[in-house]
Amino acid sequence: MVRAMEKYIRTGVKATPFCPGCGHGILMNSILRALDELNMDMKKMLFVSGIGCAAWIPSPHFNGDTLHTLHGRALAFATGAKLYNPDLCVMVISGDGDLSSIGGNHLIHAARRNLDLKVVCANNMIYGMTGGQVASTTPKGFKSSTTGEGNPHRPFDLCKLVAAAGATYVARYSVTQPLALIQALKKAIRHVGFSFIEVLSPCPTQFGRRNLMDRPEEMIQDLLRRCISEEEAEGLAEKELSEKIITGEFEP
Amino acid sequence: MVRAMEKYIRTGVKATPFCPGCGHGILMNSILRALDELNMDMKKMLFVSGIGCAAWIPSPHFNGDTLHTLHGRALAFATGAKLYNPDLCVMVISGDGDLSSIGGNHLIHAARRNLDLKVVCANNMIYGMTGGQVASTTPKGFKSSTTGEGNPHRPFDLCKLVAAAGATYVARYSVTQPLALIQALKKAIRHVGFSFIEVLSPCPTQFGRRNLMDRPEEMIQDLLRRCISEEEAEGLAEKELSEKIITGEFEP
Amino acid sequence: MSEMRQVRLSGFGGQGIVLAGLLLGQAGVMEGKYVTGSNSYGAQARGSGCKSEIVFSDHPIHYPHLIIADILVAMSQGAYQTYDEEVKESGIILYDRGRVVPNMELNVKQLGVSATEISLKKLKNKQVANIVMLGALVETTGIVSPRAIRKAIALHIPKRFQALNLKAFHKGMELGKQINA
Amino acid sequence: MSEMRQVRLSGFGGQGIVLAGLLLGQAGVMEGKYVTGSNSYGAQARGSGCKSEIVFSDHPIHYPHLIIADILVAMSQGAYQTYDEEVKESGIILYDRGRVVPNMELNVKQLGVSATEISLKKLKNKQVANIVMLGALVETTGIVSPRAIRKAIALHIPKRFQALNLKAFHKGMELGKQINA
Amino acid sequence: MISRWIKSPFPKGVYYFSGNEAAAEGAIAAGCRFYAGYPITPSSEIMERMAVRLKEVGGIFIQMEDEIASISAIIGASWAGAKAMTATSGPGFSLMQESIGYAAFTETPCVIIDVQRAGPCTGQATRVGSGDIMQAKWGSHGDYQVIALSPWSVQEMYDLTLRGFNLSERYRVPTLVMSDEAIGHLRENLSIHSKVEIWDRKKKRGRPPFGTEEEGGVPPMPAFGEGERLLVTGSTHDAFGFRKTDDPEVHSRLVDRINQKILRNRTEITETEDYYLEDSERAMIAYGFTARTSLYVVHQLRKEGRKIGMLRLKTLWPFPEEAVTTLGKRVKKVIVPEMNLGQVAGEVKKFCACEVISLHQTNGEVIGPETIMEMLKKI
Amino acid sequence: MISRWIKSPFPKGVYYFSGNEAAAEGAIAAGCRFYAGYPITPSSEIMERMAVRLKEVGGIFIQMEDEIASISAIIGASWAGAKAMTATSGPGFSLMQESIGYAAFTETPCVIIDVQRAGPCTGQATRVGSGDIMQAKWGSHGDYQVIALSPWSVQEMYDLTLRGFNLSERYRVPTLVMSDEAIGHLRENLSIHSKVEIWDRKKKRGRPPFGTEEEGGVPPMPAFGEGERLLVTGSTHDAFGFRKTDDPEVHSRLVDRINQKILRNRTEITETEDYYLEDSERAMIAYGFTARTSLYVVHQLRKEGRKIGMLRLKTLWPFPEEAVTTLGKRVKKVIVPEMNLGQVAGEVKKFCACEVISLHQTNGEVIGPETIMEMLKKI
Amino acid sequence: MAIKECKGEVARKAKQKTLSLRRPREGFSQMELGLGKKEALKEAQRCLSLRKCESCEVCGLLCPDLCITRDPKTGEILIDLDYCKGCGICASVCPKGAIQMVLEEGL
Amino acid sequence: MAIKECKGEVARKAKQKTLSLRRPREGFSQMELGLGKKEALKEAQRCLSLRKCESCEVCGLLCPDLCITRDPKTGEILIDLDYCKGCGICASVCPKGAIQMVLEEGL
Ligand SMILES: Cc1ncc(C[n+]2csc(CCOP(=O)(O)OP(=O)(O)O)c2C)c(N)n1
Ligand SMILES: Cc1ncc(C[n+]2csc(CCOP(=O)(O)OP(=O)(O)O)c2C)c(N)n1
Ligand code: SF4
Ligand code: SF4
Ligand code: SF4
Ligand code: SF4
Repeated sequence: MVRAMEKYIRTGVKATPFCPGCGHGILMNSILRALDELNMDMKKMLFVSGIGCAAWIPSPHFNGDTLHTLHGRALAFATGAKLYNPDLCVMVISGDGDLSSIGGNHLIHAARRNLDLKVVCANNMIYGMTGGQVASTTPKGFKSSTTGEGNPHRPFDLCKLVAAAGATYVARYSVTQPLALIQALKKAIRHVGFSFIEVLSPCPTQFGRRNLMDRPEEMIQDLLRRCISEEEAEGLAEKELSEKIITGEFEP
Repeated sequence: MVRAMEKYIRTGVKATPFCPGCGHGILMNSILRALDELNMDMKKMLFVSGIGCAAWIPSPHFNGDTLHTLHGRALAFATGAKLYNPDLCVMVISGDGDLSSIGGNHLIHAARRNLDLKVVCANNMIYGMTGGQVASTTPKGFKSSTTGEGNPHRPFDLCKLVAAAGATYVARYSVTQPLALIQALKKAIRHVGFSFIEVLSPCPTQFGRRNLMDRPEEMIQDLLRRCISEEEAEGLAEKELSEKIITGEFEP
Repeated sequence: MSEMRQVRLSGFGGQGIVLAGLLLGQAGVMEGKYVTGSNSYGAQARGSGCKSEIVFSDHPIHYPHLIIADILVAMSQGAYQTYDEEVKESGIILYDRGRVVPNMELNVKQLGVSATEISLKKLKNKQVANIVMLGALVETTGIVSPRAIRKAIALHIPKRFQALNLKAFHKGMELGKQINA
Repeated sequence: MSEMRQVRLSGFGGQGIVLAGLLLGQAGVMEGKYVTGSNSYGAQARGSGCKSEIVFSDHPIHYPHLIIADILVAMSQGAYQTYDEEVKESGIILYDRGRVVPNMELNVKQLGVSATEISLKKLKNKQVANIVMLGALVETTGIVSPRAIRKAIALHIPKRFQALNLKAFHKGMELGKQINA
Repeated sequence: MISRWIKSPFPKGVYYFSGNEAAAEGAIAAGCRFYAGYPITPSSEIMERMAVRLKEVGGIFIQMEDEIASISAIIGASWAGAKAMTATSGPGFSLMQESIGYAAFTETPCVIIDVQRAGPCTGQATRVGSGDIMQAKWGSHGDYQVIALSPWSVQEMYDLTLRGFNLSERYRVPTLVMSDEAIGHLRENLSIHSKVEIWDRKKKRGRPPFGTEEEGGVPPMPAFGEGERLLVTGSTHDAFGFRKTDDPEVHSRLVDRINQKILRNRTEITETEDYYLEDSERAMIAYGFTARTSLYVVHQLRKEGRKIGMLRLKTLWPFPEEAVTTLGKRVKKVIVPEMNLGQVAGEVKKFCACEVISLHQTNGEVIGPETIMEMLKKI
Repeated sequence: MISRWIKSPFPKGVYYFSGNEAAAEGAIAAGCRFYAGYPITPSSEIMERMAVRLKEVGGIFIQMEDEIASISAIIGASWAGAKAMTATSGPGFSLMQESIGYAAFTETPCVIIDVQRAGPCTGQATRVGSGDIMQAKWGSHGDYQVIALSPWSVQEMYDLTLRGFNLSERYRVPTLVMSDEAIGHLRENLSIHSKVEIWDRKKKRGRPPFGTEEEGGVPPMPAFGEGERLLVTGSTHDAFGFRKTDDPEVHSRLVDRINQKILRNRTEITETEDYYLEDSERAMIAYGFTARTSLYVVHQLRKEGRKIGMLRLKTLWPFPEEAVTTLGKRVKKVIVPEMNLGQVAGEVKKFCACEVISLHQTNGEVIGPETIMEMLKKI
Repeated sequence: MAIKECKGEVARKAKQKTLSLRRPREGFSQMELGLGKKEALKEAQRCLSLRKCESCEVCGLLCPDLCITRDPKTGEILIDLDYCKGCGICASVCPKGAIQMVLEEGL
Repeated sequence: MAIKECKGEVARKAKQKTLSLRRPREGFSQMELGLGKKEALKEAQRCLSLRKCESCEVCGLLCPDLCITRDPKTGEILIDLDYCKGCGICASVCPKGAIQMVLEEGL
């Protein structure tokens, strides 16, 4: 058995349930590496997730305590667990739909309270598990199974929102930036307070297929091209900028 | 009958149910004046509210269509009504608890969609109707019936939050600034898009009583003293600033 | 059930009716009685009708609400008019003079107590009319002992207001003595 | 009920089993038959077992699911092994050669169809193996008319893929003819 | 108030539709022009089709942030004059309960389709169950009524969704179409006729929108923007909508009326179907998908000469008490097969004097003919 | 698993407490050390007292953003090892339903107090009702069980909240205390004894937390952080918590077990009280506040020599079928007075062969003795 | 605080509207709400000292019960005591101190 | 994209792990998930051309199925085909083009 990070994976758990090339797998990879680099004690780690493909990242794969909750409610469950047992290192890993659509209220309130939770939002800009419906993170104009002619609404800037709500560590990276992402994850884990990392994670099956990126590599290449740092963004013209995604740390 | 703004008040409706000196009455006064100054047709006005003292501002008092909904859900109901009949001028008037605690998710999503709704949030920094429990707007350290030793959490900066979510007109005024408030209300009514006005509205009964401001005038005087504009704020030292409330327009 | 006594305190919100009821009930419990107490007020935050009903008994109380009053205390005209008929024939009504114009045709004992007036004039505080009334009530009916009320005040009233309330209670008892006499 | 025929298409997710079932059922309806169709796939997004079952009848169908297959199409070994026993004695199994090693002890007619191979080699597209199989199915069983399938393709397949699918269908029919012959 | 016939918005013909698609088409036919929803398996195809179809017919579609927002939005839209709908499955249905109570108490017409899956909780999201039947009646707090229909075919997903709208408009009550994964995903022949009969809510200028003197009557319902200066509230209210949160009379009258207007009209609302009941000694009472299996089995057994019949419940709420009571007097044994732990069987027990046997299965699969056969052999 | 006696955290004595205060004290006595809630009349005093008391005893109090968050937080805390509680009223209870299903399906001990008010919807927020009884059982989707208790006095607000925690821990099930405004706001003598008996959830290292071979057995429940590497999910799961969303066997076994562990232990869980039933020809079946009125009336009538008795239901769910069935065989008529449209009466009908008369009142007021008297005169 | 279009009118007497209960109030709580005619008078009565009112209408903008209006003809400030709850805000914000709250008279 | 602590190892051959189904897979969907031993081989097989791999481990960081590891002793890149789903990401991100996806062999 030469699987990477095997020692963090629950005994008896085999292949992930994700589609081939799903970004959530890459994110899982990065999270485990961050935990590994910090030498975290998995017995004191609690991973909480909601419902969705992303919510399956920790459950059942991670061999700490895992709490797979209801759609949208991960942060509320996590709040209870963390408050009662502050010794737990509580990491919430879930999808953009889960955390910011149905779960948006818990997100902003948890940020406001600045409770020591590490939130990783796997943003694939769509509802993966239920078949590709529009999300509150789907860019304007993009297609989904409920916006066949393109999403008429603007997406959230999740980092901005969560920072405005009171989060004290806020960053955004793409799974195509694994080293920076791992660094950010490590910072979030060490940060005492509410930390939020938005991770762009491609969903080739539901997002790619509808938006002319059929193959996983295409989505990866697209993210590689579009994700830039704030500094890189500075020089760019408005039009160029519009299709870019600014990554980096936004708080503190 | 020499009551002010009588013509906007529903026939048969007598005294408000508010406590003596409740800021919600002053806000009601300002809203009606704004409608009056714009000469709005009450037959095309729809006022939507949630549950709470503030939610009673339009219902039953205003003689347009009124929809008194469930706690937290005003914006979701309003979204349905406005989308189906775009000719309605839809104004949502409700409390801080209603709009930003239980209703926080609808608030950020309505802001994101930038639907043409005029939202007036009567912020009394506490739960009035249910007897003075802490709200997500109660300043840190202040007392409530559930934080007898002072609120341990930071409050939302509602304007910042709603702006980050995508609102296109955002302002904050106190009921003690009626002329500026009326101007802002008029702007919001004329603005096409999601507008949000946070109105500081004293609750002498539940907030004042617990925080050493027993009489309505004390709360009014307190707000008069604390509410300042962004420009006024500039000169101030951190310590002075900490107890001030910055009012003004934040978006656009 | 022989020893069951039902007391209704009534007035409007803000008069301290509920607090008076609490003290009365607490005093009863402290004396070893079975007591049930319930309040009702309008939905509006203030100013609407308000009542507090306390049932005392030597035995466990089945139906805990008041069925018919042995004692009615009316602190406002509205309250008086609403409840004056619902008093036992052997019962007694205490009303706040100054605030209530009693109906002299009623077939029950009625005592006027200048509770609000005393509170304002003698105690310089309109908030303790309820306690003045409580003093008169205890004195005239003996429903509970003054000692029990004093203990109840010690338990439920914030320290800084205890002296005032004890004073009000005594004023009330004095009033009661005068009336009784 | 005499004229009831039950077809099970099976394979794994991503093979277009559901689409094939849709076309088959649609064709049946277009020919005036009563048809019921149901699919099932694993909870995982891709790669797990998948089947599509279609029941044809001249009369309204009471129980709409398949009870025992008249026809089984197996596009993978797993599917074959799961369902090979659930075929009527008079029934028929079509399996994807190359992907399935048939169990020759079974007491039913079995036809190997090189659907995936043809799809890849002749049509340069592994996505239309399902349609190739459909062609073979229609040809060998006459369950619906080729014309009805063509109409169904016109209705359900996006314009730009129609030609490819029609071609695959014909390839399948040719295969079927060879086998039948 | 009478119905009217309109041209079907979808061309006449026979289609091979899934139940979910058919439900969407039934809604469009009924005049539904507003849909707000949130995705959930196995109901999402309804939403996806509504997104496309509403655009075509000039209605409004919106995907909301969650199910609470979805049902709230359709209530808002309904008061703005729309025939409005949402669809969901168990977890979403649970979230909607508070607002369903609001719709019932404010007498707001609207349709909710629950495509049931195997619960409780997230359970088995892609598999079938009918565990939400009692919840449909009792999921919100307080005493209220809804209408709940139970389609057993793709055709009925269309027909009963359409009927659901009609009933909802006639009685000003939230109407639930209690479907399930098996029917929602089943494909079958769907006949669409050239004309459809539809009902619209009654309007009467100036009349109280929340009160009527008629027994079992339904007050008229104006829309926002019509100048009626409506006063709508989910708190206790008088005939004109004024909040009366202290008045025992008003509360009791209102609660009574919103219940009685449905219960008094029970015979008009409830529909059942009899199969071979004339001479049956035993009967199945079934609904939804399971009624298909049951009927199949009954047919088989009749062929063998056994005296067995079936009563099918097309309406679940208000409960078809009369039909069930009558049946209970006529037969010796009643068997109620269902994909839950015996929810409707419990209800049947209230009205059947005879022996009631609950045949229940909660394994995420439909009840097949063998299961019923075997069971019948045992009794 | 056995109980243990601990010193009461509140000094022994007789107090004049409100029902809501007593409930909070009962929770503290039971070992509740986590409360998450959201204000709502008429339950808020519970939260307010918990805020103070938890600080004193070293527990955690948090006011959440809404009721969904509140119940979710207590479930999270329960898995972190806490005895946890929330309290609410109708509208909040409706919002909690999805998470209550989660607690039932994941076998999470927790206590929810519903201080009922006059619904449906916002109804009359400050007035009394008991319209949430059926909802308590059926409010969430799918088939699950809860335990629901019905206190009739301030003393029982204390005792049954305490018992609620004990049952919840023993059976790993969400337990509901179905109180109402009248009991919540009533003040009465409350006796607190020097010792209280409490139960704690069973722990067994390495044993599967979601399965057991024992009939009607309850698996052990470890806490997060104990090194058990727990796998908790609201989807269908096997004994170790692995998601099995495709397996009919696992689903059916799990659904069955979470239901049967309550139903099989019904006799241990349900409590009823008999009054004068030995020779009664008629009997009232009553619960909560209304049982007080009923008992009062029964006493009066007994004085007049009438053969009437009363069965009081202290437990509402699981329904005390045996007691009710026995009663139904013994008397000729059963009268069920309640502050709703006859919710428990409906249940009684399932088990009573004799005539069942529902005496219902939904006007926001308690049922007074005259009402029952008058009614009894009529029948 | 800003002052609304101060038209520079000369100080006029703020006029206290004569109390008149237009409809008989119904029910107990209704009656108590207004405290009854006599009690209302006592509770809320204030002395509108004419010396300084400049009709700036600040009081009117801040009255939570909308009981302060300006007589369109005379420009005088009128207070509708039917609705006044005696909160004291008008008195506290009047820049001229023209309104004074007085304790319940006679008691 | 940044490269993780490139220790400047000499280009080594990325090693393809021999397929071996350690446990017999159970049930239908389980079996199909991995496509069966033979199919997996065909679906996902890629040619790890040794010519350019510099053991930068980019592929390992981006593999969604955690099947790429570096042999701790030899520093070689290993791919566990038991878990590989053939998504092609490793091939597409390898800066040296050292991994190539090949179509299902034989078909
Ligand atoms: C209350 C409720 N509503 C809806 C669903 C259906 N549902 C499951 S996952 C999901 C969305 C998942 O999207 P996201 O969180 O972005 O995760 P992804 O699958 O895209 O990784 C939805 C709507 C549910 N399980 N519960
Ligand atoms: C679902 C639900 N939860 C709780 C309540 C109780 N409740 C009524 S009003 C209110 C808070 C009101 O606070 P806010 O919105 O700030 O208005 P205010 O009364 O302070 O003006 C609450 C919690 C309710 N009615 N419904
Ligand atoms: S549907 Fe999208 S998010 Fe879900 S596993 Fe597949 S690729 Fe990943
Ligand atoms: S409680 Fe507060 S917010 Fe409510 S009416 Fe009274 S003063 Fe106003
Ligand atoms: S006291 Fe208060 S209510 Fe009365 S007029 Fe002045 S501001 Fe208005
Ligand atoms: S093809 Fe995809 S799953 Fe396979 S080794 Fe490469 S990155 Fe990993």
